[in-house]
Amino acid sequence: MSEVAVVEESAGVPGGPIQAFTVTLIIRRFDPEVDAEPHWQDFDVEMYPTDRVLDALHKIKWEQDGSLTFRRSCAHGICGSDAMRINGRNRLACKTLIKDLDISQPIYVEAIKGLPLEKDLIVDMEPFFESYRAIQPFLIASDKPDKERIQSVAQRAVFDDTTKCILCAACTSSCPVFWTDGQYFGPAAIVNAHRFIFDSRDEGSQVRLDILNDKEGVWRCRTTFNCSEACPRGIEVTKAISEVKAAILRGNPGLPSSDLVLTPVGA
Amino acid sequence: MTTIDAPRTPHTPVTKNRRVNWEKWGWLYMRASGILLVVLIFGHLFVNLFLGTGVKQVDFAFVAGKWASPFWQVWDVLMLWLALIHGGNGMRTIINDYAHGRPRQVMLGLVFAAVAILIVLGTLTLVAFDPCPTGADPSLLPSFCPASSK
Amino acid sequence: MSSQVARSGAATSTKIRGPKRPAGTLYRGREGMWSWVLHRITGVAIFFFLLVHVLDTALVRLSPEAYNSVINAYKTPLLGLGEIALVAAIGLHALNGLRIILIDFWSVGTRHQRLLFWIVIGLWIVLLAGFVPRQIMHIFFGGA
Amino acid sequence: MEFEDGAIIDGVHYHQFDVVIVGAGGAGMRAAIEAGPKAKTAVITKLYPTRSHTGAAQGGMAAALANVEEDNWEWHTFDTVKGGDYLVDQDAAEILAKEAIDAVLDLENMGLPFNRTPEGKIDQRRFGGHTRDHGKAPVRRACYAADRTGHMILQTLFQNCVRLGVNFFNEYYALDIVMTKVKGKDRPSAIVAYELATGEIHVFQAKAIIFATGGFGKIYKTTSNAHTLTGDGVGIIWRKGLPLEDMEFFQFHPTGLAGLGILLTEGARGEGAILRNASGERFMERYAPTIKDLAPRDIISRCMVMEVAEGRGAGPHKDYVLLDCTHLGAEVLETKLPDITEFARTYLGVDPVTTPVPVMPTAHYAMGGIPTNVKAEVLSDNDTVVPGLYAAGECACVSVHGSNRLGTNSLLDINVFGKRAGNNAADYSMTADFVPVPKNPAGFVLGLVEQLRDSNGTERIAGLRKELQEEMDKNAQVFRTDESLAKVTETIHVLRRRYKNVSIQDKGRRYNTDLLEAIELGFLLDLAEVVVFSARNRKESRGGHMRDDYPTRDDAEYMKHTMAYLTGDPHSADAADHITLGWKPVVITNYQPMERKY
Ligand SMILES: Cc1cc2nc3c(=O)[nH]c(=O)nc-3n(C[C@H](O)[C@H](O)[C@H](O)COP(=O)(O)OP(=O)(O)OC[C@H]3O[C@@H](n4cnc5c(N)ncnc54)[C@H](O)[C@@H]3O)c2cc1C
Ligand code: HEM
Ligand code: SF4
Ligand code: F3S
Ligand code: FES
Repeated sequence: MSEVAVVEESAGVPGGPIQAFTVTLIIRRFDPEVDAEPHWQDFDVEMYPTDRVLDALHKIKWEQDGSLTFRRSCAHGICGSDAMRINGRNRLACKTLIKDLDISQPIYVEAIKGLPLEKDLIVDMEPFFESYRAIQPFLIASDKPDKERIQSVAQRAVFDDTTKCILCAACTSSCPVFWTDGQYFGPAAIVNAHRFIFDSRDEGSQVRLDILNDKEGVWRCRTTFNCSEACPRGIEVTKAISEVKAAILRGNPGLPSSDLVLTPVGA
Repeated sequence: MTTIDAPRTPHTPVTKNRRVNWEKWGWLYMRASGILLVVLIFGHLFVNLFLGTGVKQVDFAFVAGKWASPFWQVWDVLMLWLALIHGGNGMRTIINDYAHGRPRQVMLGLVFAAVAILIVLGTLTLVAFDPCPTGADPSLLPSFCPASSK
Repeated sequence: MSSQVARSGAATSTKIRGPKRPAGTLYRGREGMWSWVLHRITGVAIFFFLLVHVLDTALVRLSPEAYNSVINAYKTPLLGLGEIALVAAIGLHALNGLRIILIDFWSVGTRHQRLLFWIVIGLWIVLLAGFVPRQIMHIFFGGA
Repeated sequence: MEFEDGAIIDGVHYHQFDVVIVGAGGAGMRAAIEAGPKAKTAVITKLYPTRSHTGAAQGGMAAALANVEEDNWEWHTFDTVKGGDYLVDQDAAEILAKEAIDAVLDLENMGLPFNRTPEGKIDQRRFGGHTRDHGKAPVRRACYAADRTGHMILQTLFQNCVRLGVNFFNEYYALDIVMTKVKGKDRPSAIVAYELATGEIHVFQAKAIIFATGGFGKIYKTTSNAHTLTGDGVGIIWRKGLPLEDMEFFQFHPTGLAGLGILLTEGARGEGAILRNASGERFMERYAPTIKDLAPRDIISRCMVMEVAEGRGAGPHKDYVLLDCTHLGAEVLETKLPDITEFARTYLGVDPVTTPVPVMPTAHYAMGGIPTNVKAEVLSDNDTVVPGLYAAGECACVSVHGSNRLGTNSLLDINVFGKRAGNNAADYSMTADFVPVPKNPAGFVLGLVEQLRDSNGTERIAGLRKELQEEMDKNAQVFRTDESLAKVTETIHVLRRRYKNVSIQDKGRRYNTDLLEAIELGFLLDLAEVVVFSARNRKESRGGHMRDDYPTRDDAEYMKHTMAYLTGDPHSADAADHITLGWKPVVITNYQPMERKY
C-alpha cells in the first residue's frame, strides 16, 4: 500500500507535478435489498494529497463500483449532504483532505451513527429534522415594520456563530447521548434554537427555552464536546448549549453568556 | 459489532404538563452537591485514610470517637444524603441513556429503593448512634466510655 | 472575532489516524468524550461502593465486633489496594466534576475544556502521589 | 385517467395538489411561502431543501435601499441592463430593481440576519457592475450577511416553510411533466417523480406547476456549481418541445479557486481585493480604468483569460492569475469574508491573509433557460403563455440578466420572481380546474428507468460525463470560435449516441443514485447541445458569449433573444435536424444600447 508514483499530470491544483498515492479505503457497505448486516469492503484508489475523501468516493463509484451510495452536492462544505464517519470521526467527506489523513493506514469510512442506516453511507435524516422542527426554528415576531427591524451590530454578533449551521447532522450523530437515546433533541436542534433565542428581534425565546427545558432537552447534554469537534462550520456547539442552559436557569434569554458566578452577566 | 445501528423513534412532542421540572433542578443539584461533596469527601478521606495510621486506625472505637462529636455527625449525615442523592440521580441519568421501556422502569425503581433505604438506614445509624453500647466488649469501645478498658 | 479562524474545520488541524480494529464502530472522540466516559465509570463505581460502605458502616449499630470484623477486611493488602483504586476514582470524578462545573458556569470554560482536562489529570496525579505512598506505608508497614 | 389523491395504481402513487413546485432552492421555497398559505401546495425536491445550491451563494443580494449612500432603483435598472450588454428585457429589469427593496425587507422580516450598519440598518457593500448615477462610480448596493448571504437566504426561507408547514417531498426527482391535449393545445397536468428512497414512481396532478430547479453548470468541468446542478427542469421542458431562451449565455465567474472551480465571491473585490498577473501588475486598470476590478464578470473573466493567453499568468504553468487580499488585513477577511478565507486555506493550502490566491474563471451561472414573462408564466413561443405552468430562478429566463448577470442579481431574481411565481400560481389554481391526466401518465418515466436498469450496454456514465465536461471546458468556455464549437458539436453528437449504450451497475431500487446519475447525464447532454448550437448561431460577442471570430457586438443583427425548439428526432445525427432556432425581440423601455465601457 501507499506505493508512491510520480504522475505527470497535476491534480489540477497549481504547483506542478505532485505525487499520487494508492490509498485504501475500507467502507462499511449495506444494501438493504440483499444484506442482512452491514459489512466492510476494501477499495484501492489513486489519489493526490490535495484530493478529498469525496473525490475518493467518487472515483470508486465512477470507476469501480457504481452501487456505492452516498449523498453529496456542493462538494465544498456548504450544503451539509455528506457527513460521514471517517476514521472514526464525523466529517464532511468534501472537506476532509487526503493529506490530513494518515494514508499509511487504510481509511475507514462509514455512515454516521444514531440515525437509521438506509444504504451504505446514507441514513434516514427524518428524525434529525423532526427535532429541528420541534424547536420552532423561525423568527417569531408580532410587529409588522415597514422597513427593516433595527438591530445593532453587537446584537447581531451575539448569535452569529449559530447562524452558520448547515444542518449536516455531524454534531448530533457524534453525540454519545444521542446514540443511545434518539429521543434527545441533539446539539443541532439546540444550536438552531440558540440562533433564535438570542436574536434581539425574536419574541418566542421563552417558548423555545421551555421546549429545551424538557426531559429530552439541554439537560441531557453531558458536555462531551464530540459535537463541537465534529462541526464542519466550526460552530462552538457546546458553548451554545451552555448558553441555552444558562438562559433557562436565568429564566430569560438576556445576553448569551454562561457566566453565572464567575463574571457578572453581560460583562 | 456488525449489527445495524438501531433505528431511533422520532422525537415525541414535549408533554405539556407543567410539573416541577426535575431535569433542571437535578442538573443544578449535581453541581451544587458536587462542590460540597468535594469538601466533605476529601475531608472524610483525609481524616480516615491519610492522618494517623490511615485505614489501620479505623475500628469501632475510631468511628465512635468521631461520632461522639456533633461536628462529625453533621458532616457524615450531610455527606450521606448529598452523596446518595447525587449518585442516585447520576445513576438515573445513566439508566435513562441506555435503557428503555420496562427495564428502564425496573432499574430506576431499584436505584430509588436502594438510595431511599440507605438514606434511612444511614441516618438512623448516625443520629441514634450510641458510642458506648452497653454489654459490648470493653476493649473495643472508645476510651471516653465509662466501660472502656482502654 | 479573529479567534474564529483557528477553530474552523477541525479536519485541518491534526492528522486523524484510522481505528485499530476493523469493526471500527468505536467513535474516536477526544478529551471531552473520554473524560465523560471516565466520569461515568467512576461515578457508577463510587455509587456501588457507597452502597456497600453505608451498609458496612451501619454495622456499628449491630455491635462493635460485627463492625470491626468487617472493617478489618479493609485493612488487608488486597482491599488496601482496592482503596487506592477507590480514591483514584473519587479523585478523578471529583476533579473532573469541578471541570464540568467550570465549563458550565464560566463563559470561556468550553473553549479551554481540553486544557482543563489535562489540568485535571495533572492534579489527579499530584493527589495520588500524595496518597498512594502513604496508603502503601499504612497497609504494608503498619502505620506511621 | 381518474384517481383519488393518495391512490396507488399498478405500483404508481398518485397525488393531487393545487400547486406543485419542483425544486426547493431559493426560488422554489420563496414561491412555496406565497402559495402554501393560499393553496394546497407540494414542493418536490431532489435534495433536502437546505442542500440546495442557493446556499452556496456568498456575496450578497442587490437592492437600492440607500442605507449607506445615495442610490435608487432606476440606477439599479440601468446597471442591470448595461451589465447584461443590453440584451435585458427592460420591463423585467425595472420590476426586478423596484421590487428588490421589498424583497430584501421581506427577508429581513422573515428573520434573515443581515450584517448591520452602525445605526442598526441593513449594511450594504460594493459589487461588480453596480454603480451610482449610470456608471459614475461604484455604489454600495449589495445587502449581505458576511459571505454567507445565500446560506442565510436558504435557511431563512426553509425556516419559514417550516413555520407554514409546507409539504415537502424530499429526495424526489422530478423526471417528466405530463402534458394533456385540451382543445388541441398542450396543457401541463402533472409531474412524474422518482422517489430516491424506494425507487417508486409518483404522479403529482396539479392545477399549477412551478419549475425552480436551478442551473446546469455541470455541463462544464470547472464550475462553481454543485454536482446536482444538472438542469433537470430545463431538460424536462426542452423534451416537451417547449422553447429555451438565450442558452448560449453562460456566465464564467472570474474568481474560482484555480483548478477546482470553488467560488471566491466578488464581494472580496467589493471589499477591495485586487487581481494581479504574474508580475504583480493590477491588469484590470488597463482594461476598465474607471471601475477596474469591479467591472462585470464577463469582462474580467475575458481579461484574465487574455492575460494567461499572453503569457502573463502566474504559477509554474503560468495558467492562473492571483487574487490579492493581503492588504485587507486579517480582521476584514475573518469578519466579512470568513468562508472564502477558509476555502482557500482548506482546498489550496493558501492563506489569503498573507498570500495572494490563485484564481481562474469558473462556469457559474446560466443566463438562459425556460422563457417566462414577468408574471413567471412559461412561454411556448415568443408570447404565448402555457396556462398553469410557471418557472422561476436560475432555470428560468425572464430575461433580467440578458447576456451577462450582474453579481447579486440572482439572489434577487429568485426572491422577486419566486414570489411572483408562487402568488400567480396560487391565484391561478384557485380559478382553474385540474387538467385531466392521460392514461398511463408515468409511462415515459417507467420506461426510462426500466431501460436503464435492464440495459447491459458497455458505456459507463462517468466516462461520458467527463468527456462532455472536458470538451465543454476546452471549446465552449470563455472564448469560443465557430471551429471550437463545431468540435464540441461533434463530440456531443458522439456522446449522445454512446449514451444509448450506457449501463448502470446498481440494479437495486433503494437509493439508486447510479441510476439517477445516468438520467441526469441525459439532461446534461441535451442541454449542452442546445448551448453549443445556440452559441454557434450567434455570430457576435456579447456578455458571457465571447466569439474570437466575431469579437464585437452586432446590434443590427443580434439585438434579440435566441429561442431554441426541439423539433425533430432528438437523436438525429445533425443537431440542425432536430433543433430549430428562432428569435425573440428584446424589450427596450428607457435605455438605448450603447457601447459598454467601464
Ligand atoms: C458559488 C455560487 C455563488 C453565488 N453567489 C451569488 C451571489 O453572491 N449573489 C447572487 O445574486 N447570486 C449568486 N449566485 C447565483 C445564485 O445563487 C443562484 O443562481 C440561485 O441561488 C439559484 O437558485 P434557484 O432557486 O434557482 O436554484 P437552486 O438553489 O440551485 O435550487 C434548485 C432546486 O431544484 C431542485 N431540483 C433540481 N432538479 C430537480 C429535479 N429533477 N426534481 C426535483 N427537484 C429538483 C433541487 O433539489 C434544488 O432544491 C451564486 C451561485 C453560486 C454557484
Ligand atoms: C467528590 C465530589 C463530586 C463531584 C465534584 C461530583 C461532580 C459531579 C458532576 C458535576 C456530575 C454531573 C456530570 C454531568 O452532568 O455531566 C456528576 C455526575 C455523577 N456523579 Fe458525581 N461528583 C462527586 C461525587 C460523587 C459521588 C460520591 C458519587 C457516587 C455516589 C457520584 C456519582 C455520580 C454519578 C453516578 C454521576 C452521573 C454520571 C453521568 O451522568 O455520566 N459522584 N458528578
Ligand atoms: S451545528 Fe455544525 S455539525 Fe451540527 S448540524 Fe450544524 S453545521 Fe452540522
Ligand atoms: S456531543 Fe452531546 S453530550 Fe453535549 S457537548 Fe455535544 S451535545
Ligand atoms: S457535498 Fe456539500 S457539504 Fe459536502
